[in-house]
Amino acid sequence: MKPRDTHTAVVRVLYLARLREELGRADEELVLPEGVKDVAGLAAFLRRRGGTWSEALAPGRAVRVAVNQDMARSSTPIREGDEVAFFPPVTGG
Amino acid sequence: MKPRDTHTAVVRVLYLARLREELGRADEELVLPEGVKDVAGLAAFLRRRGGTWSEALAPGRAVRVAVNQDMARSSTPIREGDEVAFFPPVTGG
Amino acid sequence: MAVRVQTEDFDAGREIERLRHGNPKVGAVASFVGVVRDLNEGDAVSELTLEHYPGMTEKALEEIVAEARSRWDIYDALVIHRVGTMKPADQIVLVVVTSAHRGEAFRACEFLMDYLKTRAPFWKKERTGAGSRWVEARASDEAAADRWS
Amino acid sequence: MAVRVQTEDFDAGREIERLRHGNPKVGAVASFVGVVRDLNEGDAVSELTLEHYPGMTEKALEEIVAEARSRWDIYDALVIHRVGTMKPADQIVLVVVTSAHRGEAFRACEFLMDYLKTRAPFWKKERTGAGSRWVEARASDEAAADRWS
Repeated sequence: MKPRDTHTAVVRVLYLARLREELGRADEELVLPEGVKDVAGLAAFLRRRGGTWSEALAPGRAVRVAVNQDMARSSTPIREGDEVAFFPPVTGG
Repeated sequence: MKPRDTHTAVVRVLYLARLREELGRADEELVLPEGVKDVAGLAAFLRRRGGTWSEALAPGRAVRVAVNQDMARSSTPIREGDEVAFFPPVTGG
Repeated sequence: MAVRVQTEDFDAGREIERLRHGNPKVGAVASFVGVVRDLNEGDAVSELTLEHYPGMTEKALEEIVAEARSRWDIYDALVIHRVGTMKPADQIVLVVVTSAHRGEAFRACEFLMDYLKTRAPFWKKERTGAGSRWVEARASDEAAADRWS
Repeated sequence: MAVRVQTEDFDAGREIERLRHGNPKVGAVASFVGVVRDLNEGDAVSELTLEHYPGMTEKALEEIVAEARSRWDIYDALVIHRVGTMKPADQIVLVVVTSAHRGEAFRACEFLMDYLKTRAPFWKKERTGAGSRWVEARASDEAAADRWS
């Protein structure tokens, strides 16, 4: 692996279940924009894409987030190499 | 069946589990003594037999009673033809 | 709905299958198996004998099941209780409850066990190194049953 | 202790047997089977598809089981959750808990179901006469899970 430039911190983002269908994609590699440090920041960044993004991730929608496969909060930090998943409230069992 | 004399009302009495062992018998047919009208009366009559009877059925001992296979209380009436069972607190399950 | 008192062992998996069979509204099946432990009150148990009061036993179990049905919205319930002589690790009792949702199934299943423990005429006698002894009723079982009244 | 996420069906009876096998201290086995119902929110359901988040699912279930072990005095716990497409009356989930006494087994089993329902990354999509739809999370499930905190 070659050393990464600090300005191109990459995270892997997953969209699951209904969110995957609404957004039309299952995952993406994303270069963390300057200033995005936590879950709330990433969600805000994604909403700024507009269209279905702003709807599906609107603050009023029940969206859950996991960082590195642990349930996360708005304030959970996001760092290079993290896996961040957005999904609806779970309905298993 | 021939009609019974009202003074020879017979009940069937059962002794179960530890009580059967302590009393040395599993059951008996008993002519209800004059004045015995309920569970408390029958227990008092049996205690008057003395020996293990007064011990096994002593008021302080945890003894349960069923009349006609329903859990009973001291005041539950006893009538001719009834099946009355004395036994310790149950321990199944 | 059924209660069975028997000396033979039972197949819990098959009973679970059978109780819900044919009812596509069942979403939840709660069950409980009671097993002979090799230790009681600190003493090794080599054998357990269950005595009951034939006639009253079935009646008492049926009343307990009817009570569960009146309290919770369940589809069906099964109680199998063995009598006779058993060894450690043998199955003693099975309770299965079916319902649409899990809350009712869990409640009714635990209620059935608690009531069965304190109201159905079974008595356990266990054999230990020191001989045979009748198992004492536990205050915690009474307390468990009292929760429901 | 084990968690399994699989497309295949399971044999509840065999899993119950296996979980207690070899431990003669087990006196109580509580279990729960969740089943696909043919009706949800008033609509006939012909098919149910369960999606999950591979990797996180197993981890979440293992954490839930570890939490149950830390809260109750249980010997072992098993969670099997199916994924993929199922029909009404098919089994979805199995939870089995063994312990010395029934109280712990019932508590832990119900806790596992409540937490699994609200914390493990599974999603249900059902097919009805009107097409396919994602199942909505139920507030009653959140309330059930909140009882334990």
